[in-house]
Amino acid sequence: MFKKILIANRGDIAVRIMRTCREMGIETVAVYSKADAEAAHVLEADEAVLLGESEPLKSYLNIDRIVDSAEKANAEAIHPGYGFLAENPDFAARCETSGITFIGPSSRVIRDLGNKTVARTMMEKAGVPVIPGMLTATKDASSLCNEAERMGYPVLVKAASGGGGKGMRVVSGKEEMEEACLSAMSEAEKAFGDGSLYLEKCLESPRHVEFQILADQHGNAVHLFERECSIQRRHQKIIEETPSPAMTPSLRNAMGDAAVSVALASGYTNAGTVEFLLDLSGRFYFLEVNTRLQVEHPVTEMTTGIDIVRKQLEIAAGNPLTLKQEDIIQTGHAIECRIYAEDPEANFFPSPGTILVHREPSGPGVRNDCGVHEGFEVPMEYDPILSKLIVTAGTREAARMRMVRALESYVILGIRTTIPFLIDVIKSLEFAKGETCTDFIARHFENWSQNMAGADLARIAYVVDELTAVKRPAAATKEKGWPTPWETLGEWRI
Amino acid sequence: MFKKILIANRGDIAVRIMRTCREMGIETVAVYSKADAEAAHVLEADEAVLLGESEPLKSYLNIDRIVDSAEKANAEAIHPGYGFLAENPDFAARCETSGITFIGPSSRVIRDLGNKTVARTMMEKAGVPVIPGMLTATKDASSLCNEAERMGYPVLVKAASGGGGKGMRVVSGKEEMEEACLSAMSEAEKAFGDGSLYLEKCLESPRHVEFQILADQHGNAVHLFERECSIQRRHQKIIEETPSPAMTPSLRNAMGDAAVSVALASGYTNAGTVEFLLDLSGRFYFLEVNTRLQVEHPVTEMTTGIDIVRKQLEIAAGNPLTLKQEDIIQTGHAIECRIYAEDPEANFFPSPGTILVHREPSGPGVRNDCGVHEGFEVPMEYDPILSKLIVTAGTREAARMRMVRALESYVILGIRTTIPFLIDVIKSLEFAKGETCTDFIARHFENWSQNMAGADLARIAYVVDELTAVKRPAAATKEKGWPTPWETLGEWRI
Amino acid sequence: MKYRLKISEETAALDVSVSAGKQNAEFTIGEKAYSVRYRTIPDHCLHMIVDGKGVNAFVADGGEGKHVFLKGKSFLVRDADQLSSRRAKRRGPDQTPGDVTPPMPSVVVRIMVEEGDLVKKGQGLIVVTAMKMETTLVAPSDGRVKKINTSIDAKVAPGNILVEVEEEENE
Amino acid sequence: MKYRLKISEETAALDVSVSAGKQNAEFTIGEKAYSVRYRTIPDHCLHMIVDGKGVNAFVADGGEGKHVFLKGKSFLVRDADQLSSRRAKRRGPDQTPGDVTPPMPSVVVRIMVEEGDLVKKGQGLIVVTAMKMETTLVAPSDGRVKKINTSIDAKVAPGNILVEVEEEENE
Repeated sequence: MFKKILIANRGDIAVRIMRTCREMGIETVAVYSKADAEAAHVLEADEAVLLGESEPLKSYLNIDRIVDSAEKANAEAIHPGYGFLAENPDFAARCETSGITFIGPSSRVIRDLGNKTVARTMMEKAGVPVIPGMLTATKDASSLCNEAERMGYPVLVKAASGGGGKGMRVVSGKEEMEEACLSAMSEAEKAFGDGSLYLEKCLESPRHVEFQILADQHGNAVHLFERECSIQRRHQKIIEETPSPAMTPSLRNAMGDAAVSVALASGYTNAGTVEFLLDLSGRFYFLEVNTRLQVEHPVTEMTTGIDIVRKQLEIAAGNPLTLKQEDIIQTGHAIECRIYAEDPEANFFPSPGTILVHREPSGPGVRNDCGVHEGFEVPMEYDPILSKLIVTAGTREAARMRMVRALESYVILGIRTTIPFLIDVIKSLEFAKGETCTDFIARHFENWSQNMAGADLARIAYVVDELTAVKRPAAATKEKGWPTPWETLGEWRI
Repeated sequence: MFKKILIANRGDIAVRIMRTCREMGIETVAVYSKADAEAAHVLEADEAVLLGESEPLKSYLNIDRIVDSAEKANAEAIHPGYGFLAENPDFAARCETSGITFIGPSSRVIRDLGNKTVARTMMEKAGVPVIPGMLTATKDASSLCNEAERMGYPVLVKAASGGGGKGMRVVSGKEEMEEACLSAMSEAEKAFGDGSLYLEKCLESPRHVEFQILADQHGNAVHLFERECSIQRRHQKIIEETPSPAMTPSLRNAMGDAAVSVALASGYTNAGTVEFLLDLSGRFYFLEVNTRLQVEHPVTEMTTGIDIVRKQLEIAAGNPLTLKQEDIIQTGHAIECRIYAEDPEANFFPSPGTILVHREPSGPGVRNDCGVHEGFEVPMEYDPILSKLIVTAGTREAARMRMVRALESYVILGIRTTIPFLIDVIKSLEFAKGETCTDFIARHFENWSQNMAGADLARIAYVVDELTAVKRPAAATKEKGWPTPWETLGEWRI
Repeated sequence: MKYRLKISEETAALDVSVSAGKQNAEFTIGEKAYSVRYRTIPDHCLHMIVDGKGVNAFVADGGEGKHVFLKGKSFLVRDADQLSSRRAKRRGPDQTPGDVTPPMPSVVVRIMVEEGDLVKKGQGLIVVTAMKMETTLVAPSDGRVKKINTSIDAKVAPGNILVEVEEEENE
Repeated sequence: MKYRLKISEETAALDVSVSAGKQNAEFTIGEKAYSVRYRTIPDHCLHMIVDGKGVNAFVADGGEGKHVFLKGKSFLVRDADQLSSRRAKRRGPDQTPGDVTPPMPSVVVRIMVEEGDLVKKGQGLIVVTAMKMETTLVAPSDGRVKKINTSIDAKVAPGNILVEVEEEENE
């Protein structure tokens, strides 16, 4: 096993990876930007290296600097986390040529599966159902229009090198098609340097169901069951759970087998996720493979008892997978909510700033994978994710009620968060019924605003705080008093 | 289901029960003593009632006051937690006659099983193996001596109405026997108002293995597997785990069946624990039944996914147990450490006082059932338990390493705790091997003291704190500045 | 004591009578009366018993008021009287309702108008980005772009006036 | 700067040179040298980089020194110089090495001697209880019980002198 690894990421996921490393006796090297000198992942690591300025390109996306830091620190492997360079084939290739183990699949696999049309072709060959659509991408708007006509509207315009909803358009009729192609092409060109597009048939109210897979370097592959991630905002998942309320044992077997086929067909190694769409009739279609650890991996961990990061490290070190498919059992139900620094009352505007008070929820079945702490100034340069709150319980309903309790006791003051919005979603009758599909939020929570129940109590608390303020001068000034010294930045290692 | 219940307890267990209540939509009434006006369980409850002065007899042991409080608050049931009145048959009987549901077995069952010799007789009849020993208690020292001669030394002298090691003596030879009986009798008389004693054969290095049982009011009973609780100090468990490193599938079945037989033979309802001793040859003997929720119940919860408190409430409300034995599956391994306010370097002296800093450990597989918070003054009147730290992981070794990480990141300043001692025990080769028996601590950790590795760093931290103190006046004075107002005490309810 | 406290756009009048030294107070808000006992728990927590029910509030002082946490919700509570006097002050000669300011700390990525341009209410003027999300700031009213005080890649914060739009007479 | 810091019974001398304003310092303790960078993290946490390795310490001021938490261990670190001057002060005319004081806040449950009794070193004098555990306080030396300053059920705390034992001349 590795003695020391570098984690090329920040926040909640860097902290989470380091914790497993510590438990395995592996030393950790954090990297950080100027904005993150006091970030949680820096405090958690054994060593920390400053990458540079706060802009991602100068820090967490700076391949040269990261590989160089790993070499200097004698780290034998790099864990990319998710986001940033996690699915960048050039980064994986650079690690490979530098003799540093990249904790993930090979650069070839990342490149193949990163190209949506290459992946689609590969899966069709392997007998995995794919959404009806084009197998080659093009920049020719008129051929896209013809194809759409043939396929029948509504269609989905997607970027060949897509991600995060960029370059994606739902087109419901002929008259919108050309304009949609042109704007999607320009967006994709800007975002990925590749404006080529392809079309997929647009499913009606599909569910997003994905399977966690593990594949070693010796040809063994298993899946760890599904996660349902249908609750999304702007193509970003916000609530995930397992098991999926839509799943039956036979469907689970069929989809699980398909996921393992995907792993074997692509030559996959390490942990990955095969995403499917599931339509109302119970048919499923291959969507794409995420060639990395997934934000929602904890719901799988909490119901299977398997530490996925530990498995990633074992696989990357060349250990054979000793888990057999039949030994993997799922018990109970788990739900994850992503806690974002966004203002849900103001169209989910990002809300960076200083966290004045931070009290994490706790108790039976509650896990909070957190990347921030009290006093931390959440930077505006990065993803707004603050933490992932996960609960597990015996049944979906018990897990749902546990999530309500956990969300209601999660105190974050100073910045806006999505917590009040999530409470209303989790409490809703529709969520309780398990009627989750990818247009759930648009359908039920458009123009949400916080109801004013509790406003009187909040006003009372204001006054009580005034009444007692004299007696706690320390507490009142504390958050303003803390200094941000050490402006002289540099590497910590010698 | 109940709409409102009263929790006749304090600290970690009261908080833990309230959390499940909240998840089930049940309102909670806390009771508290003068010393506990700012205690965690008071903050967690929907309502809180002052019982009286801090002395247990005037507060948490005051049956009249507690039942009266439940009636006034319209609580339909009382959960006794563990300790205090949890195994007091008079309290259960008082609830029964007052028409309040006691969340536990009937007063008759508590009384029967509370008398060790009655329980032994009952179990012998039911075909459950008991430790060779007397079935009737006596106050006649000479007949005890004769019996010991017949049984063969070493023998265990035990009080018929015993508990917590009081009135208990290990006697290794004839010459000590009479003196041991007389002193045990006097101790038992003082502690329980009943000086009668009986003898048991003394096993060599036995393991303490117990089974969690659930039994409803409709004749259904199941077990939730075993817990190994061999790591004890002065007959007090300090580390518990499941599965037991000594268990085999066939032994587990045999002991589980015996535990369920105990439940059925005694007419048991609700959650309970059947304790056994397991000797070196793999023979097991009935020890006693704990007729309440156990401190170590979380290790069972974390490996079976079953919320035992939820089951207690469902059973008490008259719901039938829908769990079938074959549906109950255990995955992974869980370990619990009890965090006590004791000084492990000073013969485990109690260490009450104010908690200046409190940072709980977190991360995958970590649960901390805690009854204190920063700024809380741990009272000297009650049990020194501060929290129960529980971890779960795929294997015993992974759980052990996770526990080390969790203990090492649990910050409690201001009072002494058993954390450094627990770290050394968990890290020890003997614990790693699973060679746990009831004399483990006496054998391996007699006269433990904290090693001084890290002393230089602590001195450096002292100086750095001095260097930076000026810059954080607020933080430095905070713990001293907080007021303890509201000295006018009374009920909160109207 | 009397307070006028504003949450979002709703202002309510509070009448408070405190029992000296006793850590309890009677509140009247509109038609409703509340009987409140309270104690402070370190750190930032107020434990209140409101009409017999326990409530834990967390309070922190922010720039424009107090942030109050209550059961998963977070309210920004502001003193309406202070607020109006502060507003009155701020609306000095160099500040007008036509000022465009970012809602959060962010970076300017696009400027879509030039000084002197005529713009319509709601028209996009400037795009800022924070946390990987782009937000378009729009004209608060019909008018003419009087001044642009920023440039591409500039780091900006709430309160910074990025664009000044002058209302036209004939609006 | 020089410090003499005591943990348990071990005192060590520290030589510290601080780089002004730079949040780093060089330490020498005995033969060992440490290069330390540090920053304060709210609340109570010191993040130090000691010879390149990250260390999180939590520090709180206690009565007799600072409580320092490091990786699961908690040390009471005391300034040896302050300590000896404080001790010198405390050993005034009304305090002697024969004083018996409880190690923790507790309640007196039994008093086993009377004023005037002759006692042997290690003999039990008084039993106190805290957290359901009884502890016997013993005579610090051979001598005579000069004074008993407490009674059954009294709440007592460290520093309270419960029994005064006077050493006999012929000891």
